[in-house]
Amino acid sequence: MRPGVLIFWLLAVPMVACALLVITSRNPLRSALFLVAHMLLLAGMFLSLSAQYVAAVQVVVYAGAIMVLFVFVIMLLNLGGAQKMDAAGLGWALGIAMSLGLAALFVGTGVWKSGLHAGKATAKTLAQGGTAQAVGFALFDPELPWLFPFEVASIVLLMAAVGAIVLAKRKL
Amino acid sequence: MSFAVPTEHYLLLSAVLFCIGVAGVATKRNPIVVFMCIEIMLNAANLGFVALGRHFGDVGGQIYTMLIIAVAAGEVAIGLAIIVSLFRTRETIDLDEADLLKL
Amino acid sequence: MTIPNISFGPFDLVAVAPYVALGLMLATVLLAVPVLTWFERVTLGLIHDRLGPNRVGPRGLLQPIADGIKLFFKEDILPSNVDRRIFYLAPAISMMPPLVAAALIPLGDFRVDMGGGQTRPLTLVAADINVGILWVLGLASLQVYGLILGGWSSNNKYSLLGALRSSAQAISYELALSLGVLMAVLMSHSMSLVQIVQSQTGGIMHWNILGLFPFGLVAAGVYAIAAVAETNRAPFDLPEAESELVAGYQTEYSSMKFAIFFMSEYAAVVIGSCVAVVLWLGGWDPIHPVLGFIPGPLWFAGKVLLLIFAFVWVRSTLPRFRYDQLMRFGWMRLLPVALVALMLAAAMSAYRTDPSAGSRIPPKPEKPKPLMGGTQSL
Amino acid sequence: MNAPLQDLAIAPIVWAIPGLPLIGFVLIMFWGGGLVRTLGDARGRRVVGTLATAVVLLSFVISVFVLLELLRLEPEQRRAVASLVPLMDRMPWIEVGPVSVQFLALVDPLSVLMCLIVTGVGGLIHLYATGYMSHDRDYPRFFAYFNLFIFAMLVLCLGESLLLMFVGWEGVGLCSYLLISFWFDDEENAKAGNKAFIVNRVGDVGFMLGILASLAVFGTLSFHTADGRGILDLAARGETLSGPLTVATASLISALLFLGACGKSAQFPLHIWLPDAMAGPTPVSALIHAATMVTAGVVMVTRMSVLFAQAPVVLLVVAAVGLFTALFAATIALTQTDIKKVLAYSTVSQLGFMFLGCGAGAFGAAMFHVTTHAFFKALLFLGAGSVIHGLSGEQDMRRMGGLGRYMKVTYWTMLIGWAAISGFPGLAGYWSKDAILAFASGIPSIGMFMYAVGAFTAFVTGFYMTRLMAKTFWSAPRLPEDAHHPHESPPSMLLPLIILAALSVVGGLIGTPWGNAFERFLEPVLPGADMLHVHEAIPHGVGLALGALIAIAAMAAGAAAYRRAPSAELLPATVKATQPIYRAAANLWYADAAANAVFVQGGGRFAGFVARWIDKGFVDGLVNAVGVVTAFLAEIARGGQSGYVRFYAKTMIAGALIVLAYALIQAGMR
Repeated sequence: MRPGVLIFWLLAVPMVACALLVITSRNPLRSALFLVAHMLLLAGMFLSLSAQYVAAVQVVVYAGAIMVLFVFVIMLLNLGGAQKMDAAGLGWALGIAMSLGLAALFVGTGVWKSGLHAGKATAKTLAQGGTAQAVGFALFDPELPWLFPFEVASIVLLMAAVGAIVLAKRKL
Repeated sequence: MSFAVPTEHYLLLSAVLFCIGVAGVATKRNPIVVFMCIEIMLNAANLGFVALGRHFGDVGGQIYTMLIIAVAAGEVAIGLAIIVSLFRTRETIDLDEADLLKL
Repeated sequence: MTIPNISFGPFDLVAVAPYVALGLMLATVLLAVPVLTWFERVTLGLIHDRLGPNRVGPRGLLQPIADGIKLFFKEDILPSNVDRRIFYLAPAISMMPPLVAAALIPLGDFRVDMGGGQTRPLTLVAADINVGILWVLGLASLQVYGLILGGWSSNNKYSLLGALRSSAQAISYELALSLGVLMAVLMSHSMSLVQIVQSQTGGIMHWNILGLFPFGLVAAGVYAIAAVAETNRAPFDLPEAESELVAGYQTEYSSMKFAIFFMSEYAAVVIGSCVAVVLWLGGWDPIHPVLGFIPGPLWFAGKVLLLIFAFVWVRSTLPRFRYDQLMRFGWMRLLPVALVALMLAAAMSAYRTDPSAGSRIPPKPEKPKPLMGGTQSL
Repeated sequence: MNAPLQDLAIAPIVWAIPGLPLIGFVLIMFWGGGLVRTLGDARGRRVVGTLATAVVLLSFVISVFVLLELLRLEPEQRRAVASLVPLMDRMPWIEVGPVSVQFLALVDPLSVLMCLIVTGVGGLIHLYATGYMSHDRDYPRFFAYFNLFIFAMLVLCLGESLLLMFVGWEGVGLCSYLLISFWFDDEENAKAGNKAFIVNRVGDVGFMLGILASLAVFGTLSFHTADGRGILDLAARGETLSGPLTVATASLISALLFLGACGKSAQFPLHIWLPDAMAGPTPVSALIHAATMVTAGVVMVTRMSVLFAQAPVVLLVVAAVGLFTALFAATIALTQTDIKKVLAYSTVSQLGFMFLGCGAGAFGAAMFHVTTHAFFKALLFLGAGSVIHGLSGEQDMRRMGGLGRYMKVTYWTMLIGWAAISGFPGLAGYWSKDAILAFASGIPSIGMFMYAVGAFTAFVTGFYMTRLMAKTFWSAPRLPEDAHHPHESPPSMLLPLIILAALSVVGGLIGTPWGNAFERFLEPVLPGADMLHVHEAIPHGVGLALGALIAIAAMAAGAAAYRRAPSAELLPATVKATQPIYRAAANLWYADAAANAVFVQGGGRFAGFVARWIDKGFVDGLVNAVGVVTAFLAEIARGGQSGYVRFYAKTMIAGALIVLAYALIQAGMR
């Protein structure tokens, strides 16, 4: 087994395990912690895909900010104790069935293989890959379509910030 | 050009994670956990984007991922604010208790 | 500074340098607790005009050893109704980020004489990642998990309050911290810690703290304040404020688990100082090229010590913030200042960038350059 | 007739002719009230009134310059277009397929003449209104409407296409409505405004259909285009968009347009709104219902005269309707006791004369009468307004009398107006009325009959005007005891009276049969002699002599009759109550009653039928059925709205699953 494949499995198996633990834990805080672990592993996966910048952003934003927010709210609302908050009976079975159905679709149609025959990546693009410089140049290249979504994302963030304040503030 | 790890591996992993997220969204009653499951789904999509970006030698996949992360940050801010205010008014965040939309 | 190459069979100096750097940094971080407790107490004594430790050993030098022994042999209490796994995990989590970040800190660079008139550059760093500073930020933001989880799992209201405070404080000051770091990136045009230091070569006038004057100074100040807050040191030590919350998140901890929390705090101080030196004070660069005969790592250590002294100095001088003051200061003062400074500095930088004079911004690459860092081999 | 469009040096400021009143409207409408409040009542009103008058008079000055510019050209070259939007060459308004309407003004003798009348007489009436309305509480609103009216009327006159003309046409209709019901606190006024608006709509339908028919036939709405494919260009050459212009086509379009003209110019049977329109303030009556708006029909017919000239039957109908209306309204005017009503029916009658002229093919004479009528009817209305003002609002002639000694200026100017409208030799009305009658006599086969009826109508005109003068000024005072002491009006009201009196005296001299400068000026816009054979069956001299004779006879007979009746009542009350012809005339020949019975009540019954059976039974049934079915379906679907977020999420996922399954299986099959 080549080292790359070995690393892939070393990351993938814990990732799936963490994801499963997220949805099976009774305790939301446990779920959150497993999700953090999941995200750190995903950052590692990004690194193995030579997307260093995105990996770093994943750690900073997801693991460092978003998940801290989650944990903060869980503690703020004091939801730590295991509460019986899972669907029971038919609803639970239905959810699982949907998930399995989706998985069956993915696997059965083999769609993940379609259209992958011609990889265009070369050693050059791979090496250029995910440096902040490469991503930045692509992001702000007027010939590429990313500039507008980038600006829109900033507006979305602004609206989210304002909205969160309006929603959470008791008295404005 | 062959890679050490075939892109299909990543896509399959992404699909599996996505299905796990779907299962969580469909079965959980705690909105915070539902949120986390949505994050799992988003992350699965991110993984697919980055893997395909590498496969096609296009940095766009990574930019997509960053945009998703930005939007997810906003979504979490709003969603958690909603949950906090929900808790304030109803003293619980059980999704099945929040049924005012019912006729 | 050129040094001769030394070979140990298949390993030459270039090959072992990363391990040397990692060893040095790990040793520094781990030894920080004993040394710094003594240093801090002596300094506090001096500043407060009192004696400080003076019983165990000469000038109290053996005091940390005594403390360590005491902590080792104390009873390890596990309170009832705690979430045991998380309770045990929390100190470890809090210790992890500084240790990982230690691998990113560059300590100096040399030229190695390969013989035959050839020299090779050698940087004393464990891992030079092209987005290294982002990793430092990411690790800094992870550190708060240790505090939060410790506080939450203790099943104690003071601990929980401390944990809540620490998470809110971490989120709030992380923004200012990142903006301060971004300013350094703006000035050095790189996210690699090594390149940031190399861009400041040439004496104090080239250091980022005086770059884009006065915005470098402002950003360094913002970074310093945010770093103090991130490490939960006085005057931002609200998560453990003993006069309000007993001891905050660590109330229920005892023995070695307490010691590890203690260690992680000092480790964070050391790492924060190291990063500050890298970002603002030119890393291993001598204050003037004339003094270049002193090895770079010594310069680096000197600057870090200076900053640690500043940490202690601030702690001994300033009273603790009230919680609302902390939040208001973070969001209403620090963040706007950092934002405005960043915008003005960016404008100034763009204005000063004269294309004909040879910009430091690298041109858009036509041909891909080989990637730095070690991941493309996968 | 087919001269190319000229470039006019003055074209860049033509926009200001309608633009200035529009600016005045906007300023006064939005800031007039505030101005009055901030500057104080007296000063604020002075500023508003001055502004409103100044913009109109400035428009008049510009119109004069345009006229001078036009006169420098050869007669057949006097046709140009100019942008109605400042600083723009031509601003498109509607561009649909081949149809293109632009904000352009057509500058030719007809439009310039109308601009001069509208701004000149209009400016004088503005000046008059500053005095007349000085005590009204809605002073700024009045002048805003007044300026808006002038703007709309100028657009009507200047508009380069039928559609732009229609904009002005509807604009004056709107302003008329606003001004008739200006004192809308009184329900009668509001009703009168409604009546005017609604009756006008009937005519507007005809006009609109005429516009559409023109568009269909000629493929354009412009009168003249640079490439000679405008409506009038084509019609003058007897062409249409495809093939030659037939008499039937010309008749259809001109008949529809004439229906529109009937509505706006109060011709039988659409005349019923005009007398009711006297509910508005007197300056409104003078400006809108005597001098300008009601002549719009005549202007339109004259503008389209090339088309009318090719529809002889329609021309005959126009003449007949005009003549009938003239006589019909004149007899009603004999019996009215409200001073403004008399003048209103007199206006209807005079408009009938104008259409008689149009029908006879003498469009120039008709326009000449429009001009002179604008002078003396405005004068008469303003004089009547002065009387009403002096009597603090009294309009009933039975409570007037002997006013000549209280208001001397008003009296003398009214006297001139009386002589002018009656056709006293040498005055304005004499020349124009007799020109029309002379041409009417030339109508084939029935010309002499028309002339005779017209002459009789002229006699009646002289008589009822004498009656008005006698009842108002000459007879013994019959003012109520508690009435205010009659007083003369302020100078701002008298100055327009004097100017208009002077115009009434000399205004006719531009169109004497010997040196008819007026018709020569208008000639380029009128159909040529090859198209329309107009002649006078009666020689000039005989016609003029007969006209003078009739006028003097009517005035003398009236004066003599009323001299012997100091109470100013010729017929005893018993006769008035029983004599059927008198009663019919006093009851407006039952035209209003008939219209009321047929249209208002009959229409009401029809609407009631529709409401009960078609609307309630059929339409509501359909609507209710839709509602019931929807409610039924909703009852089924409401089960899905459980309020459980998770249920919604699951539904969404299930839907996504189905879509995804479909897409994936499709992709897999390919």
